[in-house]
Amino acid sequence: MENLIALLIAAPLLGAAVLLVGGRRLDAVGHWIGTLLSTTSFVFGVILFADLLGKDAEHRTLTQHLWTWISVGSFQADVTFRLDQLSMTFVLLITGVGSLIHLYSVGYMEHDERRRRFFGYLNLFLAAMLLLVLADNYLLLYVGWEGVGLASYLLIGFWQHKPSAATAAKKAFIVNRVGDMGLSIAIMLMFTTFGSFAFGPVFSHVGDTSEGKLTAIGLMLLLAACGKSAQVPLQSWLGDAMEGPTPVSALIHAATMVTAGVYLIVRSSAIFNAAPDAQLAVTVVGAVTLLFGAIVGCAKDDIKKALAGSTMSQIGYMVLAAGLGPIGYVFAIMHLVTHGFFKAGLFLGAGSVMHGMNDEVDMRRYGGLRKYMPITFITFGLGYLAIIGFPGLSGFFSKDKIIEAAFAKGGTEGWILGGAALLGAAITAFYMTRVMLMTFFGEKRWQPDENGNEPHPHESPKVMTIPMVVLAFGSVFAGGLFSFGDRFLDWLEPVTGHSEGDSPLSAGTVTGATMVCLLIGVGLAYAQYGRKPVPAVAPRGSLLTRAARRDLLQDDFNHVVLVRGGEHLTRSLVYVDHTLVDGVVNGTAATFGGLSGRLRKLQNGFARSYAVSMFGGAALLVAATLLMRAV
Amino acid sequence: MSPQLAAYTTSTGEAFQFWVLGTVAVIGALCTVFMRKAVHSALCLAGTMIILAVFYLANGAYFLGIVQIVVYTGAIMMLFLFVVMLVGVTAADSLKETIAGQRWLALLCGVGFGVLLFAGIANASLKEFAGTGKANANGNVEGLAALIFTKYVFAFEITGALLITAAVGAMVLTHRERTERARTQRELAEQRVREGKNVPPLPAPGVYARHNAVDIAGLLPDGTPSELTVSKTLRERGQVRDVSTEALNDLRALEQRAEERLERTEIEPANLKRAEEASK
Amino acid sequence: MSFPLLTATAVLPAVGAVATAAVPASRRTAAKWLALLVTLATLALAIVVLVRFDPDGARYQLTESHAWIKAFGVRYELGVDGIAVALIALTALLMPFIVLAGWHDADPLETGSRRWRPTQGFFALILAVEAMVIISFEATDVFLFYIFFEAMLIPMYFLIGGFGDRAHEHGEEVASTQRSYAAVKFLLYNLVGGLIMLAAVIGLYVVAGNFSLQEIAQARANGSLDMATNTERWLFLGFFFAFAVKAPLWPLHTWLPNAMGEATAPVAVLITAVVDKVGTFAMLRFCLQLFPEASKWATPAILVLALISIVYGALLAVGQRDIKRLVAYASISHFGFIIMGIFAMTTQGQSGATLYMVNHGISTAALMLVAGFLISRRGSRLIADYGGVQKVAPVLAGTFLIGGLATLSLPGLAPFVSEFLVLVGTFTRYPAIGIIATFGIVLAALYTLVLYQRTMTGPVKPEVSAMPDLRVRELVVVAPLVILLIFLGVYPKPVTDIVNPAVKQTMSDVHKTDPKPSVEAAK
Amino acid sequence: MNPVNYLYLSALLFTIGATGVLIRRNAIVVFMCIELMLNACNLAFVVFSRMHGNLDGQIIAFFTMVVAAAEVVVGLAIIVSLFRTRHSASVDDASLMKL
Repeated sequence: MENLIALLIAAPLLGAAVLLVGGRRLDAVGHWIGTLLSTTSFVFGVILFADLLGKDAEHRTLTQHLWTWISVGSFQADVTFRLDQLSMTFVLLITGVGSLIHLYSVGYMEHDERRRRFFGYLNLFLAAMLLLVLADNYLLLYVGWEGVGLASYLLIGFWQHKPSAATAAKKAFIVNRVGDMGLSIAIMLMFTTFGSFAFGPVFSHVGDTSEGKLTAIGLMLLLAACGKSAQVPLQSWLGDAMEGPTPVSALIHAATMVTAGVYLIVRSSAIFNAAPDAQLAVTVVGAVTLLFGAIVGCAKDDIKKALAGSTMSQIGYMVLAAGLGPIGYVFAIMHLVTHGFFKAGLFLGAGSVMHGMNDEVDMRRYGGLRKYMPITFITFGLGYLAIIGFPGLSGFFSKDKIIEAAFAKGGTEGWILGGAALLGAAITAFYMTRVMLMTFFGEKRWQPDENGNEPHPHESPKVMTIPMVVLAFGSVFAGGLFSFGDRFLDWLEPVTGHSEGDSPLSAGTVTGATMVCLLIGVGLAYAQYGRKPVPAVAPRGSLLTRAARRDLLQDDFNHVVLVRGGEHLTRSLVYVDHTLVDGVVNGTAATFGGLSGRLRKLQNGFARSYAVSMFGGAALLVAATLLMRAV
Repeated sequence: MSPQLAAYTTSTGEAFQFWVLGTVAVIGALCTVFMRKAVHSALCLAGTMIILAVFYLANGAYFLGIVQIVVYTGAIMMLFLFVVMLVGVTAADSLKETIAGQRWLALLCGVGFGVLLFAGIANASLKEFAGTGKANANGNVEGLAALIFTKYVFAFEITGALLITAAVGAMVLTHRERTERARTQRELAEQRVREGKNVPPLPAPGVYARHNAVDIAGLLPDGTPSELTVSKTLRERGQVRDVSTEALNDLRALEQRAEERLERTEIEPANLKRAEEASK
Repeated sequence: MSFPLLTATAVLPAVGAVATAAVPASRRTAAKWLALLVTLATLALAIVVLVRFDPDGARYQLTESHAWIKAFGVRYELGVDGIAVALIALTALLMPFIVLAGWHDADPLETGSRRWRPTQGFFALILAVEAMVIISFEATDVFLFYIFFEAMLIPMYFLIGGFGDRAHEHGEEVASTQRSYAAVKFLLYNLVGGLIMLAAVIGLYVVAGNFSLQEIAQARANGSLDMATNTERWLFLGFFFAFAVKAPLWPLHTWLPNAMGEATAPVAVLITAVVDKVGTFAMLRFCLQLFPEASKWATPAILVLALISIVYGALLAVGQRDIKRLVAYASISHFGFIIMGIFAMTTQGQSGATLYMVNHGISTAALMLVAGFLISRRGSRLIADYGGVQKVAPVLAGTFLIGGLATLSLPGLAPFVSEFLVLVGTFTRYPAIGIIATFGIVLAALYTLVLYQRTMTGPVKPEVSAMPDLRVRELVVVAPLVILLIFLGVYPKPVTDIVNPAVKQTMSDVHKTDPKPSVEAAK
Repeated sequence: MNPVNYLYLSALLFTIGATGVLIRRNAIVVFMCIELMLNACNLAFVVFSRMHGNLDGQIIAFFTMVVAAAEVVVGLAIIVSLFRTRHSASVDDASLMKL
């Protein structure tokens, strides 16, 4: 059964290779090849899942060693896969949602002449993401880590004839690289500390080393997670990443890749458990991001960017949970999975709306769409209810648990974190209601574009709606399915461990508070966007709104400090290289040139002049000889 | 003679000879260097060489003494004179130095070198002179021949080859290969007509009452000498004699004499000047 | 006596060079094919060397030794260890691609250039460089090595100065003044380095009494040859200076951007992927073995310089407007990594550095040759003259991207393995330097992606709209390199297996052992 | 008188000749000065021969004469052809080596 693990990765990898190398011949069938191989991988995943379920909880870890990758001295890196409950969860999420989005893309990208390439990139992403979650050591994980970064780069910049897309792609990659730097430093630290960076040896030796080292490793892992999961301060790329086609936003920038940071932290639970300072940093990052993303989400008029802000915020929840330690790991992953369903569903819905609206993304030009695209409305609506934590739907179960866990952290920290999480829930309700109302309710606000083409909103084809429906089912039922009987907890506990914290508040109180927050959020949004018509042009807004529209000025900061500063630095270095470093050399050359120019004058071309010097030389020789004899 | 040659000191006769002829030789050498005309230099050098021949004889090198006179003074110096004639016997060089500092540097080096040589010779403290008496016992020529044809036979053969090479080299250097057919008189005439230059024969050199030679330029109607009238070779050597002013000078002298005779005191230079200007 | 395999490997291209040069100018194509055949035959010989080499056998294998200049004890001594074998294989491997990529570069008919260029001379010079580089890798006699280390400059000078992109001025084709400047600069820099090294070589002879690397290294190891501390340091500096110029290390690097910018792309590859490797190789082979104590003494300074090279080269690459100069500065950054790996004095560092030399050769070749194909289509080296090429020539853009990704050390491609090894190797001994060097990977992403974005993406510029995609010949050049990049990225074992024993030897030469992990050390 | 005086004379003549070479511009006179230097050498050789009591010095002087003859032939030929092309026998005019 172990041998199937490699096939999980091999199937999409083969797809990517065939589609990208195959050339135009495959244009006609390329998308189906991609979808087929992705589904194949899902099927393998299901088979393996069934196999794991059939074993005891203690024996649910499969490993497969393929070959020794790098072996230099004591530095040993193997290509070994490890399939345990945690990776299994991810495998199913990735291949399942991935396959659905493949299917959706068949319709969404129908008119794009480079569709085959798109599917090639999607398959490449699947392979890399699977490698990330299946790796048995950090270095192999790093390969997947950068692999998804590459796929993300290629897909964000898929419409690279648009300069904005190309820039966004580059930005995403480079910001991610900063995070990757953290991961590589973490690996190096592990190597110097433990002499290995495979999961087994590292986790088993955590107790033998100092807390300081573990904290350092933990912080570096957190930096990596911040980059990949768009957490403050490395969150700036995610909004721009919406330049990619919507299925990409759904798959990579909502459901799977951006959650890799959470996976990394949960996977490294052994390290974080032993490094409380690092854990605290994780929770702080999570809490800040969940508010940050939520505030940004409130101000955006671009439907995808609003959803991107939401993603950031929801991942903030997960990171917060992961930072709480054993109290929160399971819920972080659970929220991750349910989020995968409803956020992917929301994005696909947004894509469907855009598909029907001539790729318009400004919500101020939507309105009243529920009549035109009923299926999209219903599926989007279910996703909406799930994300705001409507009781009984997926988001309710997972988010509620996280808020509880935050309070359960105990002490002042617990109160602050829990409060932030609650506030986040209220804001989530606000901005999601805003999105819902502006898109599907109210009067129609669309206008003809400059070419006079008025959009004719219409429902999307089946190939797109089916995945949306499936995801909507997931959004509704997944949470309940996981929670009843603590199925998910039991499933993951052997890997992540679990402990109940002592919450100062009872579970009921927290749920009640969450509900109140939810109602406040929805009510405020309804008051502002449901009761009165939405202006077609955004009002100037308060200072906070304006800042939030600009991603709370983070981009401006980056631009002024990093981009401008960097440009000045490189420009002055180019100057220095030219004038100073090269100048020293050229100056030396010029000095010798000048000197020889002057010495050259001695060579006046007159034979007699040369004869004098010869004669003088002969005289000197005679003198020298005589002197030597005299001495 | 041989006992004398073997001594530290020479006979008084030889000393007398040395001091007299040595002085002359040095003067000759100096004249060689400082005479303005090459032909004078050559003659001074020939004199010095003859004196050196005498010194050879005095030092027991009889063969060399004779060879010096025959080969050097007789053949080589004559060759020099030929070339001097070819280049222009009357041409006098300016002794003005054109390269900055050359003369002083040359003198400095020369004096310095000379002092060093003298110091070297003095330092060598040469006291013992074996004399050539024994070596010349069988005759100087026989002695030389014995050495040349035994010990130095290869060098001798090689010098033979060198001489032949030199002779061939001199021929090659001075021989000018005609690369095109010599143009006939008719062709030259046709060319002159075509170019419209010098269609009639070139003007004859100046023929005057007191001068009648090919190196004197004929005067143009305005009184200026015309270079065209003198042979090209002389022109290149710069040996054109200009007598155009002589006539004027003669005229002036004549006038002056006439005035003296006529006892006129006032001379009018203005008139003369005007005449000079007109001639230019 | 067995067949002199090493001599044959070096002599074959040398003979080929002479033969190619002798082809009459009217038969240019024959000269090209001859050159290609010679490089392929050399590759075959190199493969034989590779097969015959036993990684676990003696340190130097396939040795040859003949007296040469008896008066000075100079011997014609050849021998290869794992590091040399890997680099010989790299050189022999890249050469056919360089020849193929430069197929039309020196052909006046094909380039449309009106300036006369001796086609066969171009290929003869390339072959001559190959011969000299190979024998430099093989020589175990310091003097023999020195001769070819220096002689290499002559053909390189002509390759840089004589052949380059066409320069235009007021629409007229002109001789590029920049090019001769670059060639002279290359020559002078390397000559100065070489002359200083010559002094050190003579000094070494005075101290040691012979030129044999093996004898001296052995004598140093068993203590029978004692050098005064200062003598050793001066000699070390003399050797190191020459290698640092060739490598090149900051601040001796400024010749490289000029040379690579002005030379044709294949020659630029020849410079950075092949010739410069002799410098880093020689640091490993000569500096460390002959002067172990001085090497350790100089390590901190060299590491700082290497670190500056890494960051500085990358920052300058970001600021470049010229594609080829950008690659040149990127190479400076990469050479910083290599030198850092060598002087980190850890197994990972040195194995990584050797692997880096191989991988950098392949990745730079891929990137630079594709860049050369791009430049030959548009006739401009300026980044700003391109845009939207991806839409017009997707295969070209794709291979360019892969080359770029290799340059930024994307995991899965070969350079990642070596870069990570170097970083780990450095980090274990010098954590601060390792961390700062890691910034290099962010900067690498920046310059690579900026280059890709500005040239390949965005709206299609009218000048590039008719640009043809890669031709068959060009694909034949690029595809194997790309495959190799992926293969060595996934399975670098064939190279590390050959290199590791040699590195172990070098480590024992300098009496250094890897630091133990703190968990073990605590026990 | 000590025969060494001949050597002093030889040195003096040699120096005069050398100085002449340096300060005269006429190629023919320069040549003559060279001959003077050669002759001064010959004198020294002859005196050496007397000093050592063998004839080797004279032999050398003899060879010098032969070489001098050859040299004069070629040298004068050069001067002639120089004069022919440049219309001047001045050594300063042949200064094309100058940049």
